[in-house]
Amino acid sequence: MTAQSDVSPVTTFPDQNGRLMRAALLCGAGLLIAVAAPFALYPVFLMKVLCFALFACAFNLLIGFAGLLSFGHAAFFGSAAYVTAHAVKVWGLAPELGILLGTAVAAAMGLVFGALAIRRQGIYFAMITLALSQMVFFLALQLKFTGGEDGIQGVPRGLLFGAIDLNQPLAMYYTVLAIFVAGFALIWRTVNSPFGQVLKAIRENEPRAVSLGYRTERYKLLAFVLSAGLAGLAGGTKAIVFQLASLTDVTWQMSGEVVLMTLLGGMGTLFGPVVGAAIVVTLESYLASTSLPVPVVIGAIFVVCVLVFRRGIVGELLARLPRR
Amino acid sequence: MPDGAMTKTAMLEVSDLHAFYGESHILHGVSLEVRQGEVVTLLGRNGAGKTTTMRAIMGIVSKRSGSIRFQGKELIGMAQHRIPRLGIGYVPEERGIFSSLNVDENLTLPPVVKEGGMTVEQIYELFPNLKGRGTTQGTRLSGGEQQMLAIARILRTGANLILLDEPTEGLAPVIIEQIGVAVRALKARGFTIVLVEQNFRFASTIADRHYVMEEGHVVDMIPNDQLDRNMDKLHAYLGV
Amino acid sequence: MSTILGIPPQALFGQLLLGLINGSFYALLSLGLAVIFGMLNVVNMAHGALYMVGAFVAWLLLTYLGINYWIALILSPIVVGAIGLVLERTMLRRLYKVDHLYGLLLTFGLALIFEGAFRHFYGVSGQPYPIPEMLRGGQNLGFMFLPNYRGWVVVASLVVCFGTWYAIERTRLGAYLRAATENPTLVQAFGINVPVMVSMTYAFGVALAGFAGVLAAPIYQVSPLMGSNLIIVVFAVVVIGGMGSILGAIVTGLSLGLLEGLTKVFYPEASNIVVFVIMAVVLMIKPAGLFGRER
Amino acid sequence: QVSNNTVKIGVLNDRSGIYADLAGEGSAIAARMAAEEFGNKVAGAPIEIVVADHQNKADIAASKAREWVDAENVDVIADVPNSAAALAVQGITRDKKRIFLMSGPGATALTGAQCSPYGFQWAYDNYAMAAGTGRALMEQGKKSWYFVTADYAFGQSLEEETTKMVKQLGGTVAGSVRHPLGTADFSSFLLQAQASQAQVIGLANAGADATNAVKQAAEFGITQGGQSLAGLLLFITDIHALGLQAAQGLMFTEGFYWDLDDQTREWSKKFEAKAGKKPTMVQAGVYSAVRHYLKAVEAAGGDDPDKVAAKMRELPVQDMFAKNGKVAANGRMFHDMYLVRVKKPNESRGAWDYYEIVKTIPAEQAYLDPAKSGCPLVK
Amino acid sequence: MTDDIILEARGLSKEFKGFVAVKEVDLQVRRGTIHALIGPNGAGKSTVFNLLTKFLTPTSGQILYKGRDITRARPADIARMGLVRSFQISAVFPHLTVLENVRVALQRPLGTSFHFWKSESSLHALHDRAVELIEAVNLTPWSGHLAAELPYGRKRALEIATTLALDPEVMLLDEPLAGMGHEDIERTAQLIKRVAADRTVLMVEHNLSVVAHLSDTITVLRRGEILAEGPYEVVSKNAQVMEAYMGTGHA
Ligand SMILES: Nc1ncnc2c1ncn2[C@@H]1O[C@H](COP(=O)(O)OP(=O)(O)OP(=O)(O)O)[C@@H](O)[C@H]1O
Ligand SMILES: Nc1ncnc2c1ncn2[C@@H]1O[C@H](COP(=O)(O)OP(=O)(O)OP(=O)(O)O)[C@@H](O)[C@H]1O
Ligand SMILES: [Mg+2]
Ligand SMILES: [Mg+2]
Repeated sequence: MTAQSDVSPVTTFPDQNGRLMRAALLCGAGLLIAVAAPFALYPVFLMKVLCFALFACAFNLLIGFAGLLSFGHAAFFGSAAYVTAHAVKVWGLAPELGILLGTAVAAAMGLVFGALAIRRQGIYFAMITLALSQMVFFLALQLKFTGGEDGIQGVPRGLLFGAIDLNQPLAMYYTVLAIFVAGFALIWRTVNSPFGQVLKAIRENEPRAVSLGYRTERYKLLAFVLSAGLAGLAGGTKAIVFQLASLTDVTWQMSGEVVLMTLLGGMGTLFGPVVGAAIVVTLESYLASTSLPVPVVIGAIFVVCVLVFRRGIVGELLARLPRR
Repeated sequence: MPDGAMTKTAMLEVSDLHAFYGESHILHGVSLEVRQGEVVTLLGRNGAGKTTTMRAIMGIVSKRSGSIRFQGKELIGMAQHRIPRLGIGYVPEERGIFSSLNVDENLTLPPVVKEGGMTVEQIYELFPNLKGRGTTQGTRLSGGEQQMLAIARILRTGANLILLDEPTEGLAPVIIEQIGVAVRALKARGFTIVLVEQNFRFASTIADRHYVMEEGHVVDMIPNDQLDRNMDKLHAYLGV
Repeated sequence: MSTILGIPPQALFGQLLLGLINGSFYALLSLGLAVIFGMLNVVNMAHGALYMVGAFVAWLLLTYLGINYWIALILSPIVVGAIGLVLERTMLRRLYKVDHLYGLLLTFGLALIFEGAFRHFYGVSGQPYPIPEMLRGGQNLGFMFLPNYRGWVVVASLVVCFGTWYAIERTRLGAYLRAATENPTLVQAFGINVPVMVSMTYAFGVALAGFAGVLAAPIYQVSPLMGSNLIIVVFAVVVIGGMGSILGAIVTGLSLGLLEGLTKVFYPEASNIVVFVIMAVVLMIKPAGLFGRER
Repeated sequence: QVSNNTVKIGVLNDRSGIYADLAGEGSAIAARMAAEEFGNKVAGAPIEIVVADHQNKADIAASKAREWVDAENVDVIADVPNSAAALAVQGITRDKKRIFLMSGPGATALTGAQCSPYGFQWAYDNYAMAAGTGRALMEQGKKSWYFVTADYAFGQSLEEETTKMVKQLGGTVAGSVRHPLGTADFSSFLLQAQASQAQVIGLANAGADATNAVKQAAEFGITQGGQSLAGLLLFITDIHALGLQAAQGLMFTEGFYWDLDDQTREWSKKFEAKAGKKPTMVQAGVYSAVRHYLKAVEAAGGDDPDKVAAKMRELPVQDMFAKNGKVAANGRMFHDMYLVRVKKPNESRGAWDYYEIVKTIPAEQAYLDPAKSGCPLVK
Repeated sequence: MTDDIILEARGLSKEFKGFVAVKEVDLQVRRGTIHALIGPNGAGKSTVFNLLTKFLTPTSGQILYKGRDITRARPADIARMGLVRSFQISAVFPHLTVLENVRVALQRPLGTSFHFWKSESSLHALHDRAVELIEAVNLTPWSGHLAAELPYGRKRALEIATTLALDPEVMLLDEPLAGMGHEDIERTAQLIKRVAADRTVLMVEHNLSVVAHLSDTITVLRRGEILAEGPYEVVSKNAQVMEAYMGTGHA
C-alpha cells in the first residue's frame, strides 16, 4: 500500500463532517429556543440557568478536557461577583466594565491558584483547590468591601454601553444570552484548537507530552486561567442579574454544586454542563416550595449519577446514538 | 512427601475446562494433568490461552466450567481466596510486585499455607540478587530482580504446586539462565511446577512434558525426551 | 513577670496545651481519612458527616436508651463502622475500577444526604450532651484550668492514633492492606479474602471518625453541621501531611493544632486560615506533602 | 378591591439550614394561625399562604421573591431570616411595591439606610439585642466588659453597638478577641476573656458559634468564677439546644417569651400543639406581623400596598406578642423587650421553662430612635 | 574530535536512597551513529536514559549535548533541542487517533500550541507529513483508529512514528522492539536503520541479533558501571560480558 497524494483529512475522519453538521444544527436549534424562551418562561429564571450553565461549562473545560477536577471553582465565581458588584455599585462603573473587571480578577486568581495546584494531579489537585477556595471564603468574610453576611446588595444594573437599560427584563436577558453564547463559543473554540489538542494529549499521557517537548505545566496553567476567567464571567454576570453578591457564591457547597451540574449533564461533553445546570437550577427552585429537604435530594442525585450514570445525561445520549 | 519421582496419581487434573472473559469464550475444553513432582510446560503462540488457563485454575477468571481437581478437591465453585490455601502458588505474567511495599514486605506477603516452605535464608541463597535490598521499594527493582522476587515469595508459603507464567519474558540471557537454575533447584526439592513459556529452548532444559495450546485447546502433549523427534511439528505449532 | 511577645509564658503554655487538644481531633480525623485514602484510594468526603453521626449516635443512645458515655464510646464507633460497611458493600465497591474522583463525588453526595437527613429530623441548633460524671471538673495547673475531660480527649486520641499507626505500618495485616490497594486480584490469589478486608478497612476508617464524634459530643454541640466545617480543615491537614501517609496525618494533625493555638493568641482572626496558608507554603516547597511519597 | 381576589401571603425562610429551627415551618404555622383568626378571609377575599425555602442563599431568596411577585401575585412576603436574603428581598419589594414583613432578619440597615415604605421589621433587631443587653447589664452594675466577637461585619457591629452603649453609660471595655466564623473550639478565646477579669463576657456572635462558646464556658467554669456571660444574639432554640446545665446564668435580650402572661401561654399552647415546640420570637413575630397586616387590609378595605402600608403605620399593634406596639416611619415596630437570665436546672419546672425575666426593656430604650436610623423615609 | 561527539555524559551517577543505580558513567555518543546500551536487567540502562533526558536528576555528573551543558535543563526543553526519547512501556495518547498522535508531535514547531482561539483546522496542513510518517511505520490502515485500539506491537510502531515526527537529531529508544512479533521486529529494525541515516540513535535493546546488526557501538552496563564498550565483534568476545550478560549459551 502506498501513500496516496490525495489523502485528505476528510477521508481520515469519516464522521467528522457529519459530527460538525449535527453540532451546528444543534447549536442553531438551541439558540432559537434560547431567543424565544423568555416569552414562555420566567426570564430571571432563564438568566440564572444561563449564568450557571456558563459556570458549569467553564468548570467542564478543566475536568472534561484537561482531566483536572477543581473542587474550588466557587472562589472564582464568587470573587468575580463581589468585584463586579463593588465596581458597579461603589465605583459606578458601567455594567460591561464591571463584568470585565470581575472576569479579569478571577483570571488573575486562577493564575495564582493554578500555579500552586497544577503541580499535583487527580485527587490532590481537587483537595488543593478546595483548600485554596476555603481561604477565599474566609477572606470574603473578613474583607470590608464584601459586606460580610449581608453581602453587596442593591447593585444597579445600569446602562449597557451607556445606552441599553438593563432594568428592562428582556434587555437584561438578551445581554446574558449574548455573554453566555460568547463564553460558550470560546470554550468550543478552545477545545477544538491547536491548544485543545495539546491539552488532550497531556490529559492522555503527560510524560509522553513532556518528551515531545511540551512544557505541560504551562498548558495546564493556561487552561486553568481560562476556566477561572470564564467562571468569573459567569459570576460577574450573575451579580448584575441578581443585583447582589453574597457569601453563598464562595462557599465550598457552591463548588460542589457546579461539580454536580457537570456530572449530571455529562463531563467532557460540550452541552452536558448546560443541561446539568438547567436541571439543577430548576430542581432547586422547584424544591424550594416543597417540603422535601433540598440537600438530601441533591445528595441523592449525586449518588445516583455516580453509581448508575457516570456519563451524565448528554454523555449517555451520545453513547446511545449511533456513532455515524 | 517430596519424593521427587513421578507418581501415578495426578496432583492437578483439569478436564474439559471452558473459560470466558465477559462474553468472549477463551478456553474451549482444555484438559491436562500434572503429576506430583513434575515440571510441565504450556507452550503456544501469543493469545493461545496459556495465561487464561492459569488464571482459571486460580479462580481469577471466575466464569468457567468443567472440572479442575487439585489433590482430589474440586476447585470450581470454591471461594477464590481458598484455592491458594490448598497449596497452590501463582507467579503472574506481570510479576505483580507491590510498589507500596518494600522488598522484605513483598517477600513475606503471601501467607504461609503449609509446612515445608523455604526459609528466607534459603531463598537468598537461591536468589543472591535480592540480598541486602530488603528496604528498597518493590518496584524499584529492575525487571529481572522483580521476577526473582515474584518467584521467591511463593517459595516461602509451602505451596507445593507452583504456576509460573512466562518467567523469562523481557529478561537478559544470563538472568534467564539463573532462573533456569532456580527452577531446576525447585524441581529437585520436590516442587511441582506448571510453566508457561514461549521460549521452548528454555523450556526444554527443565521440563518433563510439554502441552501445546492453540486457540483455547490443548492440541498436543510432547514428553521432553521426544522433543527432538517432534521439533518440526512444534515449529509448526509455534510458528517459529 | 517576664513575657514572650507580650504574653505571659504560663498563658502561652496554656494555649499550647489547648492547641494540642484540638490537634488530637485533627489527628484522629485525618488518620481515618488517610487510612481510607491509603487503602481504598477514596477521598472520603463523608468523613465529617460520619463524625457527626458518631456524636449523634452517642446522643441518641443517651437520650432514648439511657446508655452512658463509656458504652457509647464503644458502641457508637461500631454503629458508624457498620454504616460504613453497608456503604462500602453497596456503593463504593462499584467504583474501584473507575477514576478515583468518582469515589470523592459519591461520598460528597453521601455527606449531603447524611447532613440533610439529620437536619431534617433533629434541626440545626444541636443537642446537648453532658460531660460524663467521672470527668467533670478540672485541674488547676497553675497556669490554667484544665477541664478533666479535655485531658481525657488527648490521651484517648493519642492512644488510638498510635495504635492504628502501628497496626498498619508494622504488622502483617497492614502489609496485606497496602498490597491489596495496589493489586487486589493478586493478593486474593495469595489466599487472602480481599473484599472483606477492604470493607473492614473502610468500616474501621469511619469508625475512627465515629470515635472522634463521641469524644467531641460533650465539648461541642451535637449538631448536624458539626462535621462540615471541620472536615475541610482536616483535608488541608491531610494534604500537608501527604495523602495516604499514616504517620503524616497524625504528626501534622497534632502540630497544626498547636500552630492554630498559637495563632489564636497572636492573631486570632487568622486562626481559620493559618492551616491553608501553611498548606500553600508546603505545596510550594514540597508538592507531595511533608510525609508524602513523590509519585 | 382585593387584587386577583385573594390575599396571598408568602412565607419565605430557611427550612433546612441554620435558621430552620428558629423560623422554618414554625413561621408558616404562625402565619396560618393569624389567618385562621380571620376565618381565612379578609375584606371579602380568601387568604392564601404559600411557603418556600430560600436555603439561606440570597439569590434563591431574590429569585423566589421576584417569581412570587411577577408570576404568582403574592401580595406580601413574610419572615426571611438571614440579612443578605432579607436585603435582597427588600430591594425587590421596594421596586415592586409589595409589603414585606420581616421577623427573621436582624440587620438594622433594613430600617436604616436600606429601609422601604413597604418594609416592616417586627420581632427584634441587632441593635435591640446588643444595646438592650448592654444597657440592662450596666444598670445591674456590671461595668467592665470583654467581647468574644465573630470576625465579620455582623459580629463587629454587635460589638460596636454594645460598646457604644457601655461607654455611654460609663462602663469600660477591657478588650476583645475576634474569632473566625464557624469556630468550633472557643477554649483559647475564653481563656483570654477569663484572664481579662472583666465582669461581663459579651458574646458578639450567633448560632453554632454562640452555643459552642456558651457550652465551653461552662466547661471551663467561667460563670462559677464570678464572671457573667452575656449573649448578644441568642434565641430560645439556642437555649433549648444547649440545655440548662450548660446555659445556666447566661443573660440576653428576648423579644418574646411564651411564659409571659396568660395570653402568650394560651397562644403558645396552640402553637405547640401544631409545631411540637414552643414558639421563638421570630415565629411569634410572624404571627403578629401577619395579623397586623390583615387588620390593615380590613381597615383599608383592600390590598392596595400604599394604602395598607399607611394603615399599618396608623394602627397600634395590639396582640399577644406586642402590647401597645407601634410602627415607626422607618418601618420599625416598637415593642417592649425583655432581659432574661437562664434558669438553673433545679429552678426549671419542666420543658421549655428556661427564663427568668430580669427586666422589661421599654420599647423606646430597646430600639434605635428612627430619626437616627439613617432611613430616608424619616423626615 | 570532540565536535564529533553529539551527546556526552561525564561522571554520571544516580543514587536512590543509598542504592547506587548508576555509578560514574562516562558515555560518548558520536554523531550519526547507532549506539546501543545493553546489560543485564537492573544494570541501570533505563536510569541512564532517564538521566540523559532529565526525567531523573543526576546525583552527580554532567551531561553535554552538542557541547552545551544541559545538566540543569528541564525535560521539555531537552526535547526542544532535538534530543527525544521513547519509553520502555509503550507511551501513546490512547484516545487520540493514530493521525492525531503523530500530529501532536508535528504541531509544536508551528508555534500555535497556545492559540486557543485558532481552529483545529489550522493543523490540517500537517496531515501530509503525518500520513507519510504513518506509512513509514506501516500503520496506514490504522490511521483513523484510536491508539488504544492498536495491538501492542503497533503501539510501539506508532511511538516511533511520533518520535520521528519531531525530526530529532538524537533519538533515544528504550527497548523499541519489546513486545513485537517477528515480522514487525524485522521491519522496525529496518526503519531504525533507515532513519538513523541522518541522525544519531542511542538505544536500549535486549534483542541481541538486532543489536548486532544495527549498532556501530555497544556499551555494556553492569550494576551501574560500564563493563565494556566497542563494536559488536569486540564486545561479544569480551569474557566479562559473556559472563555477565550473554551467558554461555549465546556465544
Ligand atoms: N481481560 C481480558 N478480557 C478479554 N479478553 C482477554 C482478556 N485477557 C486475555 N484475553 C484474550 O484471551 C485470549 C487468551 O489470552 P491469554 O492471555 O490466555 O494468552 P496467552 O496464551 O497467555 O498469550 P501470551 O503469550 O501473549 O501471554 C487472547 O485472545 C486475549 O486477547
Ligand atoms: N526510582 C528508583 N528508586 C530506587 N531504585 C531504583 C529506581 N529506579 C531504578 N532503580 C534501581 O536501579 C537499578 C537500575 O534500574 P533500571 O530500570 O535502570 O534497569 P534496566 O537496566 O533498565 O533494567 P531492565 O532491562 O530490566 O529494564 C535497578 O536495580 C532498580 O532497582
Ligand atoms: Mg500470557
Ligand atoms: Mg529498563
